[in-house]
Amino acid sequence: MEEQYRLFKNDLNKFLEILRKSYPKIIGPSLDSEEKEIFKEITNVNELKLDRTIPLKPPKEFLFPQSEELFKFSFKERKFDLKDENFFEKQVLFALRPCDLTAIKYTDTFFTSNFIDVYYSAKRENSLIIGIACEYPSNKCFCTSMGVSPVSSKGSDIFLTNGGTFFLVEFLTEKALSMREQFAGLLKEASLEDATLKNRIEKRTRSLLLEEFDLGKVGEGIERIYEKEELFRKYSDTCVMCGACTFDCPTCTCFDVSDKFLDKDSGKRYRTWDSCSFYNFSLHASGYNPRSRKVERLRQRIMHKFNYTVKQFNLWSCVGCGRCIAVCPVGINIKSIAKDLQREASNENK
Amino acid sequence: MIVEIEENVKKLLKKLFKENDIIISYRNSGIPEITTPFIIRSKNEIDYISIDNFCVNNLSVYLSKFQQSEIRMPVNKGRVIVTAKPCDTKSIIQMISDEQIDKDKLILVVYECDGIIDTKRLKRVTGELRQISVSDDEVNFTKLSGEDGKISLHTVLRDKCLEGSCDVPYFFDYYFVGNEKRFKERIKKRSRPHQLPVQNLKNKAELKRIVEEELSKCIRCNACRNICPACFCSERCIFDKPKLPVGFIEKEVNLSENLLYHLIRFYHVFPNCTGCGECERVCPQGIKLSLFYKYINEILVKEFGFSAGSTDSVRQPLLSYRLGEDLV
Amino acid sequence: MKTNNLYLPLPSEIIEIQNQGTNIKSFLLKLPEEINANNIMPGQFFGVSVFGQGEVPISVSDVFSNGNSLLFCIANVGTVTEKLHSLKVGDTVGIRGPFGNGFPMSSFKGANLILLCGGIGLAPLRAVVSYFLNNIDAFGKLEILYGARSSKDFIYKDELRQWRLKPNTIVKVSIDKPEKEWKGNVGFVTLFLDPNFPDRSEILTGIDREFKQTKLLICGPPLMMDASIKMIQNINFPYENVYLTLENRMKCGMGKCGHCNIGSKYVCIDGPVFTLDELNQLPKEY
Amino acid sequence: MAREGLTYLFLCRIDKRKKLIEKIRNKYPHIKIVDVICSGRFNPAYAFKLLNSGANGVIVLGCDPADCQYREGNLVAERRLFLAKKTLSCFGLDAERFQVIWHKVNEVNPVLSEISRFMNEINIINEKEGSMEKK
Repeated sequence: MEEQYRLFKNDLNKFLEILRKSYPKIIGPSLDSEEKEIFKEITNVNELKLDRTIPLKPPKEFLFPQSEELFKFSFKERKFDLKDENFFEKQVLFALRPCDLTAIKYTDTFFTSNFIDVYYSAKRENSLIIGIACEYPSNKCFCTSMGVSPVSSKGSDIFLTNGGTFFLVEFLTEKALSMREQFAGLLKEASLEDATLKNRIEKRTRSLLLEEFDLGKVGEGIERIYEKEELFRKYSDTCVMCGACTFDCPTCTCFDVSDKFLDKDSGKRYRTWDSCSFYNFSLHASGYNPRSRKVERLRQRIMHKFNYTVKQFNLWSCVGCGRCIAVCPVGINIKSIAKDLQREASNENK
Repeated sequence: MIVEIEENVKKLLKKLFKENDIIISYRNSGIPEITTPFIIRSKNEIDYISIDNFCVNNLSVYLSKFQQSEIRMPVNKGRVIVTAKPCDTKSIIQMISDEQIDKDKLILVVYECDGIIDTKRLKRVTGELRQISVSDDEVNFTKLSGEDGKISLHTVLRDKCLEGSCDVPYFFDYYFVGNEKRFKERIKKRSRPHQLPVQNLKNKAELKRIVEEELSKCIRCNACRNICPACFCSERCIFDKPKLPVGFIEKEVNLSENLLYHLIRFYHVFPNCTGCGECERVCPQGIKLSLFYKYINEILVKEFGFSAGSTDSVRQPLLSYRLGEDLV
Repeated sequence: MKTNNLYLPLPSEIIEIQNQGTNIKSFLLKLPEEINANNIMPGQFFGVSVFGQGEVPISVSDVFSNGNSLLFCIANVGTVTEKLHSLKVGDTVGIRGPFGNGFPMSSFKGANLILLCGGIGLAPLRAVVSYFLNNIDAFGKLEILYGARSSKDFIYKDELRQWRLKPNTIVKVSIDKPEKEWKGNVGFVTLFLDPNFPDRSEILTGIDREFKQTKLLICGPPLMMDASIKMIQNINFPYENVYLTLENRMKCGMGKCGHCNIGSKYVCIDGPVFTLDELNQLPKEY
Repeated sequence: MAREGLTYLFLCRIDKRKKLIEKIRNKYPHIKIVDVICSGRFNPAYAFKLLNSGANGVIVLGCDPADCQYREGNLVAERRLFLAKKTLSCFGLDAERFQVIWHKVNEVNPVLSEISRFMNEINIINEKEGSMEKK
């Protein structure tokens, strides 16, 4: 068990100042002008809001921005030239809950398997991830049903657990251990009963969750579940096919690439988030669209989350954060879709 | 909502439902404070209908919107039976006037609604909920931690309901009213004045700052476009066209492209916008879109004496003209 | 300009442009020296960029390693291809690739090859023909069954004439609707597989009646693929010997952008060539 | 974004307004003239896009009401362009940069004077905006 330290909350400001020396940009949960939870750059510690539910816009925008320039091209004086500046700055993603940590673990695997996405990996290597145990779930959360524990530190460099007047700090990765000396002054000895702090928080948070269900067999077992259209039709009938759920999903990584002229003979190519709910997502140039009906597009999103990525990377790409339920204009509940799939999967294997 | 209304509506729907008809209503979503729209194709599903103070969706969006969804009126062989709140009927009436719905294939079941709860406001007051129920003017809830609580319905209603814009609908096939007296005096209690759109109050620089601050939050997820009943080009929208020579905006997400997106969308829908407020409610970034629509609505009423959804006999201003108006 | 950023296209000049039937042109592009010609396999594709307009995935039609150039055949169906058609010889475009798995030519050694092409579907399969002609003794017979909408829609007309004269090579063509001075076959290209069609495939009904030594390669619009799959079921040709190349919407070519995702496979890295067995395990979304 | 962009003049029935066009071309070289067959064909989204990407101003020149070659082209356009100006001001953009001029086909001088009045107005706005940016 890595050693644990106590960082008292009134030292948090100093902790952040030390962090800022090597990571100038610190991003953490805060509130916007209308009291809505968002991730934004933290300039001083009182802006941090750790006692709220998770912000609806995930931290993915800091590793995989919504609009990102791939390269600039120019034809000046008949000479063709291509430049990719791959812009990134060292940043800390502070106080991420276990669901977002697991989401980042998935996007890491996704962006670096078979071909490496240099834009994502450059930002990722220059980001320090500080996780925090989750104590404020919403009634839409179902992380435990997706195998994520509310106190799991997997995927974070430094992990904090709230112990009332102090944070229990664990340094988990090389990146974190190499910085530990700088915090030496602030880290106090952890006491014996701190060892059980995490379990106490886990039990309490689990009791707060609205429901828990087991999705064991949905992943691997069932090959032909996509053929059962009526399973998805019940939800796709009312779905308005906007992109809110995929844009606010921490693990949705689909993007579109477009070009733009900046002036007469130079321009740039950039990529932007795309969504499988949009009609144009799979539209062929000939006008044929293999997923033109709503039920096919909703099925693609659900099956990709609960079945396809299990076969590709042996990982669910849904972390149970419940953001897609919160932002859905028509209140589609992905938990009931998952439970329908699971019921179908268990009948399938009987 | 008044309990008997839900029972009466279900009884009526069971009587009305015939082979390959479609009923559009609401059902429980599994999340305490969310009631989700529900498309019914077989009689036994009618029992799952639940009409309560969380039925916020404007169901008219399903009547004309999605060619590929097989629910668009002409595509569906049978009739479409819609349960609607009085404020939703304005959108349906405007769609009939724009010839988007075929009136004799539609059966409009309207029920008296005593206010819809604004879930953002509710969350600020009660926090995350395990269970919630509303009876008359009282909301009983249990928090996730098991702690119970009670608040008055009045404190968590939507602005729209507090402004009391639910008059008797212009046209309906069936209209369920709880009891007339109680409904009238409850509406009287809601005296919040109409919220003036910001354009009238602020000077131009201040307005420009507000618009830039709001629209730079936009993530172009199209939720406002897809939920809007007045925006019925469905999948052939100008924003779905490829870039030049036809497409108007770039896919890039920045202030100038977002501003152009909302300018063009606004200009396409404002004459038949009935102010249902769905675009502002569904925006995941919380952009206050209704400010723009309220401002132009006032101009339409002042200049052309037209307010969308009030009657299906008058065409919206952009579809008609009068000589000698010399507006320009 | 060695870089591990696979999103960066390499500049390449247009050497030659030829008209190939109604609004289809073939482009001969200079092969950038960073791309090694002999690891380009038939059935693979490149991202061809028109800077300022966008990029399109086009399967390679031929590789001329002596003149180190690449041949592409592009129909004018979208905004990028429209801009591409407006370019002239000497203009600069971008090339990225090769992507995709391509046809497993080494596993075809000793087998007969039947190429079923619909319309512009001959473009990717032409690379298979030139691979066959370069190693002619390593294979059995080659049969090119090529159908197009009308006589004006055939691409690579003079190459087709040369292939007829090559040993072990049979070429059969047909058009969808009858035309006045057209004396050849009329009807969909799948009719060549129909056992009781007079001008039917010689391999299927003569040389290899039990379909033991034959690979069937199909490329064409989705409708043609459905028709040929039905025909394959009728004559119960073994599914594992049928190779289809899919034309899904693609953007990145590296399995990242998600547009070509079908089931747990990405058409751009696990495909675009799939056997019929593999396709039957995936949802019908191609 | 600096405002030195072009001014766009959308002109209806260009064949009947040759004299006017020469006058405009030599008096205001940086006005870009675009031919639309009728002011009713002008889609306000052009104005939104041009003004949003930094154009100096947009003018729509059409025929007097009831004098339209297509009988109701400019009548339909009247409400449309009026509400387009309102849309611009509703979003905090300068509605004064979007001007509509109705005139008989053969009139030249009144049109020229109206265009020059519009150009001066634009210059005033540019200066005001220029000074505000410096603050």
